Amino acid sequence: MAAGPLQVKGEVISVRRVGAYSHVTLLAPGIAERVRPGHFVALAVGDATSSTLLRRSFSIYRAQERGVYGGTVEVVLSAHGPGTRWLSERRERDAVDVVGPLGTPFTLPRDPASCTLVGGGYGSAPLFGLADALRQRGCRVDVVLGAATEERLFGVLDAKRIAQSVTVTTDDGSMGVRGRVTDVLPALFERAETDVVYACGPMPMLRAVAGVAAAYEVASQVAVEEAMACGIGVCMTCVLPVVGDDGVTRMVRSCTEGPVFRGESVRFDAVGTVPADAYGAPQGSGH
Amino acid sequence: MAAGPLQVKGEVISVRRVGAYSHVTLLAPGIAERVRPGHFVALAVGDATSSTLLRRSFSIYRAQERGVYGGTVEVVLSAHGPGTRWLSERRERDAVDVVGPLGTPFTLPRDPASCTLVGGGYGSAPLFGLADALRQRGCRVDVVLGAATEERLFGVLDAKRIAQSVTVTTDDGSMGVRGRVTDVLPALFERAETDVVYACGPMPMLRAVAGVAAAYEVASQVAVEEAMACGIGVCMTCVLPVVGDDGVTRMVRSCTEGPVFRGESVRFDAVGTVPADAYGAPQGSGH
Amino acid sequence: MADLQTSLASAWLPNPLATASGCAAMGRELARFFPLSDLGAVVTKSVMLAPRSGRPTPRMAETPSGMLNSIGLQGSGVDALVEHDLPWLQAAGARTIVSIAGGSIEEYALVAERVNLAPPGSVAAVEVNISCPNVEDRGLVFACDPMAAASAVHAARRALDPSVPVLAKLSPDVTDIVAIARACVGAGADGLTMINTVLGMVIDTDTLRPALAGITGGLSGPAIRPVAVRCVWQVHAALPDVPILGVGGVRTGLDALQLVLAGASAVSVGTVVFNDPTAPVRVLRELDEALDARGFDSLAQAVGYAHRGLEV
Amino acid sequence: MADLQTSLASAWLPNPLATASGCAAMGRELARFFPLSDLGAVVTKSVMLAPRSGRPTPRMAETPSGMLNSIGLQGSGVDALVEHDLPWLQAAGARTIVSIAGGSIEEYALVAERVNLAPPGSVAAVEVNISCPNVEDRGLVFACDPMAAASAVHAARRALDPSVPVLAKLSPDVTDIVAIARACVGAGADGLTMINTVLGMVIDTDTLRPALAGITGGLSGPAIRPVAVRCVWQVHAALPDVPILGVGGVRTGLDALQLVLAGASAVSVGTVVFNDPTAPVRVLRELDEALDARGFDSLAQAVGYAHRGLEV
Ligand SMILES: Cc1cc2nc3c(=O)[nH]c(=O)nc-3n(C[C@H](O)[C@H](O)[C@H](O)COP(=O)(O)OP(=O)(O)OC[C@H]3O[C@@H](n4cnc5c(N)ncnc54)[C@H](O)[C@@H]3O)c2cc1C
Ligand SMILES: Cc1cc2nc3c(=O)[nH]c(=O)nc-3n(C[C@H](O)[C@H](O)[C@H](O)COP(=O)(O)OP(=O)(O)OC[C@H]3O[C@@H](n4cnc5c(N)ncnc54)[C@H](O)[C@@H]3O)c2cc1C
Ligand SMILES: Cc1cc2nc3c(=O)[nH]c(=O)nc-3n(C[C@H](O)[C@H](O)[C@H](O)COP(=O)(O)O)c2cc1C
Ligand SMILES: Cc1cc2nc3c(=O)[nH]c(=O)nc-3n(C[C@H](O)[C@H](O)[C@H](O)COP(=O)(O)O)c2cc1C
Ligand code: FES
Ligand code: FES
Repeated sequence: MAAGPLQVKGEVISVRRVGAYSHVTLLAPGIAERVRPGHFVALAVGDATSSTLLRRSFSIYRAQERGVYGGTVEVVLSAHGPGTRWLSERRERDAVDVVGPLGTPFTLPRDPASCTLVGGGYGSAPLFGLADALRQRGCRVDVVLGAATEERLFGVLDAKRIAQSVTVTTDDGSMGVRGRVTDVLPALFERAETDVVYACGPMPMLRAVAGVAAAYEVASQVAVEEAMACGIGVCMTCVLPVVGDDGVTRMVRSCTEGPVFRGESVRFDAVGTVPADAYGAPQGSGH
Repeated sequence: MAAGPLQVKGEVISVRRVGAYSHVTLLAPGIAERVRPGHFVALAVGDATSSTLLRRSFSIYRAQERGVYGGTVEVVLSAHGPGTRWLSERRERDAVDVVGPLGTPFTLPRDPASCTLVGGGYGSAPLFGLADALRQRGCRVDVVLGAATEERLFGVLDAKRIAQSVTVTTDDGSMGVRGRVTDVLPALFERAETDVVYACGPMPMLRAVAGVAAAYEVASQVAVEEAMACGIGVCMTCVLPVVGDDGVTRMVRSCTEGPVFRGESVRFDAVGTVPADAYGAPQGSGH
Repeated sequence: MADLQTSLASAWLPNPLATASGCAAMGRELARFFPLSDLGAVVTKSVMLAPRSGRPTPRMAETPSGMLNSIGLQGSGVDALVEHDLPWLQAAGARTIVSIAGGSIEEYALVAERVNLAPPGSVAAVEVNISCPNVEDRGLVFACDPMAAASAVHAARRALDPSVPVLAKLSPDVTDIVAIARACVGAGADGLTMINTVLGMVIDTDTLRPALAGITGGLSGPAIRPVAVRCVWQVHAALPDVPILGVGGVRTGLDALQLVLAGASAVSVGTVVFNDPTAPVRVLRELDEALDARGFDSLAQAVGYAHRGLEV
Repeated sequence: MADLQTSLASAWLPNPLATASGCAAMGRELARFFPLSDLGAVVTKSVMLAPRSGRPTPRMAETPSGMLNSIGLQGSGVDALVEHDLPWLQAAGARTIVSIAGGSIEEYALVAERVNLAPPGSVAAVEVNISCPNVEDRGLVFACDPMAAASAVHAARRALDPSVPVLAKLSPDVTDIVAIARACVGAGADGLTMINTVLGMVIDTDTLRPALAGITGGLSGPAIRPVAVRCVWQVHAALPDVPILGVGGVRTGLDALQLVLAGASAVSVGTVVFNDPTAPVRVLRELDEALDARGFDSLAQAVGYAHRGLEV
């Protein structure tokens, strides 16, 4: 069983460009052993005098309990802000403080099932570990990868190695089908007789996938990405409205209760708001 | 004639340990050409997101207009706080923003004279360029280097190459004479028939040197080290009480009017205070 | 090893390191990184009477050496705290400082009353978070007015078991923090916690809108440490006998030492926990070493030490 | 290229970038790094009536993403400014905002009167620094009380040539900055500068004493940027027609844009000059690019833009 998260002084093994992304491999002893598909790590930016206090969260692409170096964790990141830029500029042997594994991982089907994995952009990163775990349980795995352009796809070759079928979509048609992942899902659901769809990617994509899944009565699990200050459940910045088994909507933390949720439980339409019927929502006009 | 200071994106050529110090060589095109003995540089710490905003000032040990690399500037630093530590940990090709040359350099005697140069710890750094300039003018140069311990001496070999005589003192006797630089100055003043003494080092040493110089009617120039926020004359943090030619004490900026002052002009006893007779000092009880 | 024992009024603590309200939830999550019993105290997220959903997202923005937050006191309410969290914390060996909040004087009293129902010995002290808008007075923040601050503190003090010390948590966003401190002590506060966040704002330069759904938010982290040190200094100078829990921007043991030298008997680590989940125990170790290196035999000797010789 | 022209009341500026008082001395030193005429304005170090030695050292301490200073308004006095500095600045092609300070209402008036003696056209505006202790009122800072603030501004306004606009420079260390802003505008301020430094303190953990000889000092730099944005936002919301010179923690063009979107018509770069002497011209270039990238045709369009749709 996976134990709780650790904080370890990690070390950069390598940083490689992959299309629009940086693939970062970190030596992070103790963490790899605990990783399950869907977990993420929170990386500190800079050293103890850094002005950038908040950790950055990244899905775990791969975790190896011991390679040549000891336990490693790999992430795939898109460099845009100060934190991701700093990480993408690391050199071999630089220090990076790692906290992980964090979050609630994907739930695996008890019995062999037909699983469709949908990744948007770098959102595909956590799906390959998931695919491995599903295959080990005898599941059928089909993969759909979508992105704006070819260089923003990640893991097409990985997917081909592991999946029954791989479908690629790009907004500009630079690779695969021109369009969105949801354009190809209905056909795939029928062809693969999909029981459960797993999705990770931008919020609008997750919403669309959950919608298609519901329409086709396919179970769905989505890994969301909300802005996080702590990643470990103590700050309450990363909440979104989620309906519980009791039918009550609560503002739940995506870093601990998530990032993986059942697709139908997330109130996508209300993300960024507190629905009036949410538990503890302000009553009347006062706030 | 030396023109004003420049701000350039410098690059680390090398960082070498020398005793207790780090000897840092920076590629800083345009600056070397303008350096005169006693000038200093102000180095930024970290990049544009650094939490350490204030530049750190360092005497220029050597400036080469063009070597293999183009113009370089060398400094010798003692790593203790965050800024000096960061600088000492730089690797080849790292970027360091440099502003310089700054400050008022040493005044050289018009005619050949007998000059005694006194350096305390890394305070010897600016003296070697000075010695070169003095020798070129036909001056006699004697050097006294003092420090707490042998490893805190800097430039003994440099001094031997350049000076008529080199005297070393250490507090613990680990090299040279056990004691203070001022213990050996009177004898040297007599032997060398010193006309002017140049000193750079900790404030108590400068005070003592200026005192001995005054007693022996030797002219003195001291390079002081006050905490500086800007290094370029705009912030007014680096002031100390200095008597002007008109006999009036003013709180003057050590970064622009200094760091080099005539020894007898600095009111060492009042450093860290505003003497009641200073220009603009608070009158009466109000403040 | 310096003697690290300290106390906040009648609350004895084995050491001065605490978490900060809202930066450690109810303790469970941090307990995965270190035993809560290693700390002097755990300060809970502020609880109100009823469950609260908090504000919409975005609730945070990063700023230089700090962050802005606008959580809106999301939580399950005081009853859940008393029933679930306090027994758990007690079992974990933690000393718990319960932070309470209210939107009216009455709510402070009601929340405090419910805290009395906690298991015996499970509440080391109560911190009264008065940085809340008073719904009955045009949303004016209690902490910004001496009278309102005093009323909130008084309501909580009266309702609470007299054996439980009350700390009033002050906001730095006032012209005269000493006046507010005096008012709170006059109203029965046994000690003071300083400081809450500084009101700030970030505008998102992509959306061209306020970055937080709540528009303004509370600035915290090392950026505000000099403000915290100043507030502790001013209040300790004016009220040297009132114990202070110092909070604001503590990242290292030397930061904690600054607050102690300024007059704090204990120190909370807040935002820096987000950077370093084990920061509270690290800071404790560093503070211990710093005291030793400076020849202090005990923490108590260092409390307010920077004032000596400067008293007027 | 967006149209960068702006104005602070009747003072027209070719672009919105200025230095900040006390962070550029009288301009001469920065002129060695870039032509002062490239800036919208140079704001001088605050001058008082007589020459002042300022406070003893240490006068500064570094803090996370900021610094603390306590200079004590060292300077040669208003006469030297009028005789030497203003003519020099005028010759250099700079538009100069003269910052004046006083220890009494009378001093504000006297200093302002002397500014009238400056060469014609050499003073674009006068900034009244009211973050000074009032020697006649127990050293209470003018900026902390609406009445005192108004009196100082009024004294300066009355004494000055009516054609020269007056900006009142506000302190963030108050419970209600809008109240102070209103008082200053009521007293004749044509515009407002926000913010002065935040009162802070550092204790030197080696000497175990306050790091500054002045004990407390002013916190500045990126650390306080969220406070500056908040103050500009609040005051612009309350007084949308009053022009604001925004200052506090600006390091990049996007920082400047935040202040503009919050309501500032011009922006000063202060502490960051110590980090990067050419920052004012760099920030101007970056702001220009940022406006272009966001499709603004002019700076004027962006002023206060983040408020749209949020007005109550
Ligand atoms: C569970 C999870 C998994 C993620 N996996 C990946 C991944 O595999 N690859 C990848 O490139 N990115 C991933 N992200 C997004 C990544 O965390 C953000 O892109 C990153 O934090 C932005 O940092 P920055 O300094 O570049 O940008 P900035 O915008 O400067 O960040 C400012 C602050 O906002 C927070 N923030 C901003 N955007 C996000 C966001 N989308 N999610 C969380 N915090 C945010 C940052 O933590 C930081 O505190 C993931 C996010 C989450 C929550
Ligand atoms: C003209 C001049 C020449 C100098 N030459 C040398 C040299 O050749 N080699 C060397 O090792 N050091 C030299 N110094 C001292 C050096 O600048 C400081 O040791 C350094 O700034 C300390 O930075 P820090 O981050 O390590 O320490 P911190 O104590 O963290 O510095 C904090 C702040 O205080 C300022 N500060 C602290 N001490 C000093 C100081 N003594 N002088 C100026 N600013 C200070 C720093 O600039 C910074 O803003 C010189 C200083 C001056 C003014
Ligand atoms: C995300 C977050 C939530 C907070 N919630 C509360 C709270 O519920 N009650 C309270 O009194 N203070 C709250 N605070 C303020 C902190 O307890 C603390 O006073 C402040 O952040 C300054 O300390 P720091 O700089 O160490 O974070 C919160 C701070 C943050 C960052
Ligand atoms: C060293 C220093 C000296 C200052 N002197 C003055 C002054 O004389 N008059 C004044 O109104 N503000 C003065 N200030 C405040 C600045 O003008 C500015 O309001 C404040 O520093 C915030 O801006 P910043 O964060 O960009 O520095 C000074 C600030 C610093 C750092
Ligand atoms: S990120 Fe802090 S609670 Fe989720
Ligand atoms: S260091 Fe700023 S004036 Fe000298």
